Amino acid sequence: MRESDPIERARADGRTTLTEAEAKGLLADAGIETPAFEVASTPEDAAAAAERIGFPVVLKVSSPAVTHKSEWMGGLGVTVGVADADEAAAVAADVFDAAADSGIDADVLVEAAADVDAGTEVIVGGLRDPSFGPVVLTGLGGVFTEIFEDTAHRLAPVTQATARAAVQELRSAPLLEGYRGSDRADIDALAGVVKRVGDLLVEREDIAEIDVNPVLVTPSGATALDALVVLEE
Amino acid sequence: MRESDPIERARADGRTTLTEAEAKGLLADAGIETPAFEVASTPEDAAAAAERIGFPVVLKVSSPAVTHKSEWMGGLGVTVGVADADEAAAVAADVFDAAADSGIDADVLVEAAADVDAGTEVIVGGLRDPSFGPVVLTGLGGVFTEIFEDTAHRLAPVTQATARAAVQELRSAPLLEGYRGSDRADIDALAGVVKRVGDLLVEREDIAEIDVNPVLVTPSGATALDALVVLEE
Amino acid sequence: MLLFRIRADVTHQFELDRLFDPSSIAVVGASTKEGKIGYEAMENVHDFGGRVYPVNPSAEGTAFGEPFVASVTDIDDDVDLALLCVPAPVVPEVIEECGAAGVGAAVIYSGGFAEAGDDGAEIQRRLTETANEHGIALLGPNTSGFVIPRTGLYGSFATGVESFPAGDLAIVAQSGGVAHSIAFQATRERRGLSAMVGLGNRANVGFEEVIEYLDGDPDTGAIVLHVEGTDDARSLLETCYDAETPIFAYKVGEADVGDFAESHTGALTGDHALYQAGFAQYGVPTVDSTSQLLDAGHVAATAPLPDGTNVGVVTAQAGPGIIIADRLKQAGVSLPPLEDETRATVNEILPGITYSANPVDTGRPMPEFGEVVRAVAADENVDAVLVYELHEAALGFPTEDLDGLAESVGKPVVFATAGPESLLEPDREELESVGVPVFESPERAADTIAALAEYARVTADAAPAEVVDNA
Amino acid sequence: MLLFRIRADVTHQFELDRLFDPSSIAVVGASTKEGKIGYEAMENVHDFGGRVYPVNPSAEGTAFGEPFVASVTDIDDDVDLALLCVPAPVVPEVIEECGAAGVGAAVIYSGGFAEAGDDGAEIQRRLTETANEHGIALLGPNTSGFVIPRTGLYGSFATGVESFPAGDLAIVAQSGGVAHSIAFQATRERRGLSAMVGLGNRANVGFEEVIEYLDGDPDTGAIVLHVEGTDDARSLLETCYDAETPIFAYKVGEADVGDFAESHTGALTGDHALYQAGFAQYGVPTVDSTSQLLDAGHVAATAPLPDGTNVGVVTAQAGPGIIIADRLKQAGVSLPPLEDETRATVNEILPGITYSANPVDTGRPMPEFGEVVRAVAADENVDAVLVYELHEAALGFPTEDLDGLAESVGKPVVFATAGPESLLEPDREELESVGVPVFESPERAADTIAALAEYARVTADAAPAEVVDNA
Repeated sequence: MRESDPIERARADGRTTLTEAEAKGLLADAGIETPAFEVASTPEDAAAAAERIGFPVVLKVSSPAVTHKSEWMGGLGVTVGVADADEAAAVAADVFDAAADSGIDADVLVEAAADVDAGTEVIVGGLRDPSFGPVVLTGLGGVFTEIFEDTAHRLAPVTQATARAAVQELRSAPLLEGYRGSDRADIDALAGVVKRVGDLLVEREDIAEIDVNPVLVTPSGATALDALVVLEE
Repeated sequence: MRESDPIERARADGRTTLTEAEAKGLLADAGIETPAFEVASTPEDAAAAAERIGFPVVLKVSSPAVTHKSEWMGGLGVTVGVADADEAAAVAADVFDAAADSGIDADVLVEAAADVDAGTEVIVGGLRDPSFGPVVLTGLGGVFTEIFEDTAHRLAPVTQATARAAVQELRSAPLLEGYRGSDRADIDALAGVVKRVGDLLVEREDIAEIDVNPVLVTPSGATALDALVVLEE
Repeated sequence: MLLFRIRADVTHQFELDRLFDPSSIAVVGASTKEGKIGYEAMENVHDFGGRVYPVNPSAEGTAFGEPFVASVTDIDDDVDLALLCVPAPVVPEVIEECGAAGVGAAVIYSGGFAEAGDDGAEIQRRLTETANEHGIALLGPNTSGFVIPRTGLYGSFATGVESFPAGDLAIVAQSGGVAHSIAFQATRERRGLSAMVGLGNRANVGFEEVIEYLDGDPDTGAIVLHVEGTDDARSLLETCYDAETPIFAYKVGEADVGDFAESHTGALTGDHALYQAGFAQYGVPTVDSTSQLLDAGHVAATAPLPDGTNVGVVTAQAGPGIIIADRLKQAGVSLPPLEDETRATVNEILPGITYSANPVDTGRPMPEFGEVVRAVAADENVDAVLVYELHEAALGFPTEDLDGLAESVGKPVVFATAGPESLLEPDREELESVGVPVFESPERAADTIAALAEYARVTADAAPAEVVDNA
Repeated sequence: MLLFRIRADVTHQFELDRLFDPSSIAVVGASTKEGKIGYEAMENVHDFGGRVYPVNPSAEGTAFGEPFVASVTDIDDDVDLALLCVPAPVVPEVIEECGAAGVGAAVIYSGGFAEAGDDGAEIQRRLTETANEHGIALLGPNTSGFVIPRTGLYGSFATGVESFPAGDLAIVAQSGGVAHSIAFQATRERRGLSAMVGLGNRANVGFEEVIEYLDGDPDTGAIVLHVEGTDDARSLLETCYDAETPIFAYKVGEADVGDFAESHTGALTGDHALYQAGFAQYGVPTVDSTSQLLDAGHVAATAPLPDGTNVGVVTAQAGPGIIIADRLKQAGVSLPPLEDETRATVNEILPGITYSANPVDTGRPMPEFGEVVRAVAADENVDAVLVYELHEAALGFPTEDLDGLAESVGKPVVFATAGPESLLEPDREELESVGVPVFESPERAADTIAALAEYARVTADAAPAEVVDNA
């Protein structure tokens, strides 16, 4: 296990939840595409990181103490469309101030902005079920999973073919297959995310749950825009 | 029957399909809200109408010969976001030229622009079934009706309460009821559209089918953004 | 659209009692040759209790003791009902003769009419016109007929129909084959029938006429419908709404079987979603199979109907109880918490009971089981009661405790069980005789209670298109 | 999570033939008092064909002619199986004695173990530990037992189990009550059973052990599972995948019945979606009711299984044929067009046939009906054949034409019918005896064919989690 392994680090901190940056690092190491990102500890670092990543960027609070980033501090937890280095530094400074005010340790996650209109938001999840062991699930985001309960499950590990079959058994799969003349999404890339989430659960036995929501699936790939990893108690 | 009755007019022309303007006129007379609109026969009329309606406006080709407006002449059939009188006149001139080139009679429908992001797009339909007589149906637009077949039907005429029950039996009804913290849509207004479409079918026996798609349902009302009326053969 | 049932614009007031309660019957095409429809029909009606006239111009002597006549016009008597065992091309002429002879009703068994293409449709149109002129009610064509078990009237050419037990449920099926299939199942499962009617092509007697007749029949407690599709579904729905007798419907054709169905009954299979929505709107619960029709109809015909959709479940074995609870909840039926009083009573009867919420699980059959059922039936929170208990020879069923219970609480009490037939059967009969319908499958009992709950729901919410307010 | 089945980490190689095929049985808690479990169990096994020892320290004399002994340790014989008819608190001690006496297996009927709370779970933990030490296979606790009809071994305390007919289908139910409910239905419907096993709390014999045993049983042609929930679903799925015998599963608990279910078997009702997906992934088709389990299992045990999901339907009556076609299509089963050759053959057999696409509708029963079925069964486009024909006494069934047909074409040929029981029954038995399963409901036949098609689909697509490629 590497020195910088995020699970080891969380365990050392006595945490059972990885930060988004840690989770994305884990996913990226497993071969899942994520937006380019860096973690910054000062406004200057944030500005420099944003320069390296290229504008626009998204800035997010990064702290084990913050679980619902978008609701944190009246919206300060997530700032999209940050256009230049000055704005990045200013937003980061606000985040650090607010964190200090509420007495928590926080970094800032600086991340390349994704064009969510260019693709479809999909959920990929995995968990270690007490009876079934590692399982993966996938489904289109929002109303499709929440109201229509349109999800597909498989016991992990799965092959790429099985992951693909899981995606294609969704009732909402036509939305990925060129619905109403839109471009066909890269279903193989999405299946790859499903497969890799399953493999991660199989390989890292201290992971209880992985929630990659959303995965942005475009005609040319599948990118994990947000991720949550929970460890076994 | 009034002189200007659009059904009489279509019959007189030997048509079984009303133009969008005629259909909307019929719906408006029946108490269904539509965006403000006028029909113009010259670029100057179009510009003047647009001034009266207020910018931005939408310009659409209006002709019995054009059934798929948005696909007509490489997109010239529907122009959204027309910002001033000059632009209105120019777009209208292009439409008239294209119509003349292809040898069809056409007017231009000038219509107040609606903010579709401010509400939910719903389908309300009605038809005269050979076995059931006048029936109405409703369902959320796009994938919800097309893939999930999430529609509700009633024999017409219906009361407001029955129309409302039809809307509320949709699996996707939570999207109208303040899903994920969004504002609650005006379900009573939508139910009113369903009721009135049914009443129209009952009152006007020469209507075979009414397709109001979409109805934009916002927290403060329900507006018919497009409408198709087909007459009995 | 050519193949629709051909209805007259004018409403004819047919005298359906001449069809379903005749004093005299002519069997046209009667035969002495076993296996022929004219023989089977003759065999089935020859001792129905009234006069029977075999009609066949090319036959001599007698059939089942009755002398042949050449034509219905030769019968020196008022003939109420003619059973037509002749091929399609001959039928219009026979109907003409029936008109001349003052016959009130006819059953046309043969096929080759509207279901068979344009030529057949033309024959059907002609004979319907003739029948309408003369006020003759036509069952069929293309039907295997009808049976009234109570009066021993077997207007069907099928074998074995005399085994149908008399009872309270009327089966009305668009297909004669389906009518017989359900009736034979009823017979096997000892469910009594007031009538079995196969409509076939519905020349001038359709769902509406038969439902109206049965609604006025004091022997019919519930009506079940098998529907493939009709050309005036609104009229069917209105008739159902107007009937006071509980009605359950099974609409076939959710998947696209249009091509095949059209070749059958001469009606386009209508739009399934409209039927489902329409039945609900007009207060008619729908089910998904012939068995469910039979089960729901039997209980509706013989037990009180529930006022709401809350069900109390009592089980002596947890496993089947879980199946029942699961199935009810999937069907949208609620299992409400019982009143404190009920729980107290149950715990008093059975201290340390396995599970005293809803379902109540007594853990095993026991002498106190019937008392527990009584306590749950009395609970104000429940509108219907479903009981499961494997049959134990040493205990039998709690028949005394359940005697008259359903009537006294005004709720259906349905029992499900399993056991060896020889030991179970007498106890089952006894339990049925005190007003408790018995099922031998947990799922069928649960589906039945779910259909009754759906009855409560759709009748409460019914909003037929006629009722318009101006709100 | 305290209430899970308590499995040892080490796999014990229990000798399940000492449970299901014993030479000697001890009935612990045997009684001479009718109605007590110790009496019923004794009555059920006393003439099973091997030696039986009634055990009861406080009884004297004999039970069913066998002298009482005070303890299993007093029996001067190798006892394979002990049936424990004693209350929960006594069981650990009896198991200890069984261990000392070299007993190979025990059935524990009583409740009051893991399903009843922490104290019961502790008792279960203790007795399981003891049993594992001594290599005793435990069926139960909290089960009504098992039955092997072929050998007349009635390891159940229920009455009437001796009526179960011997045959090819093994029922394995998590609930003893459900096992008996299905077996009694099988008996009523004359479906033969190779085994009926109610698992109960599964102390150390669970689904896996019983499936493995039955998979090696030459008398078992198919296994059906009733599943409420298990603490090692992956192991269950792997066992099913490894078995060569066809398996069908019914997972209860789609709705949330967790609370009630937990009070029952001491297992949390698992997540329904995972069970459905898992069974499909491991090649096990699932059904929705106990009847469907029985129906699909019976056909799978006695007829060839289909290689694909294309079905040919032949009907003598259109109405039931429409029901069948509709139901198959709703279930995702395809009714492909028949080969030109088949259509030519059918049209040659029956010129002017009503509908010669798929379904083939002959319009009525007729002597040539069997030939039509043979033609459709031979069609390369169909993987299974479903036939509907109302029973006509004069014609009977086309038994000669169908004799051996299923085996020769390597496809299941399933028959559905209705008719008067007395006339139909002998013909039905004959048809079953030539390899054609018969149903008396169009929907049950259609659901069965749909389950067989699902079997073809999930076995072809099975992709258990163990198989990993690196594509």
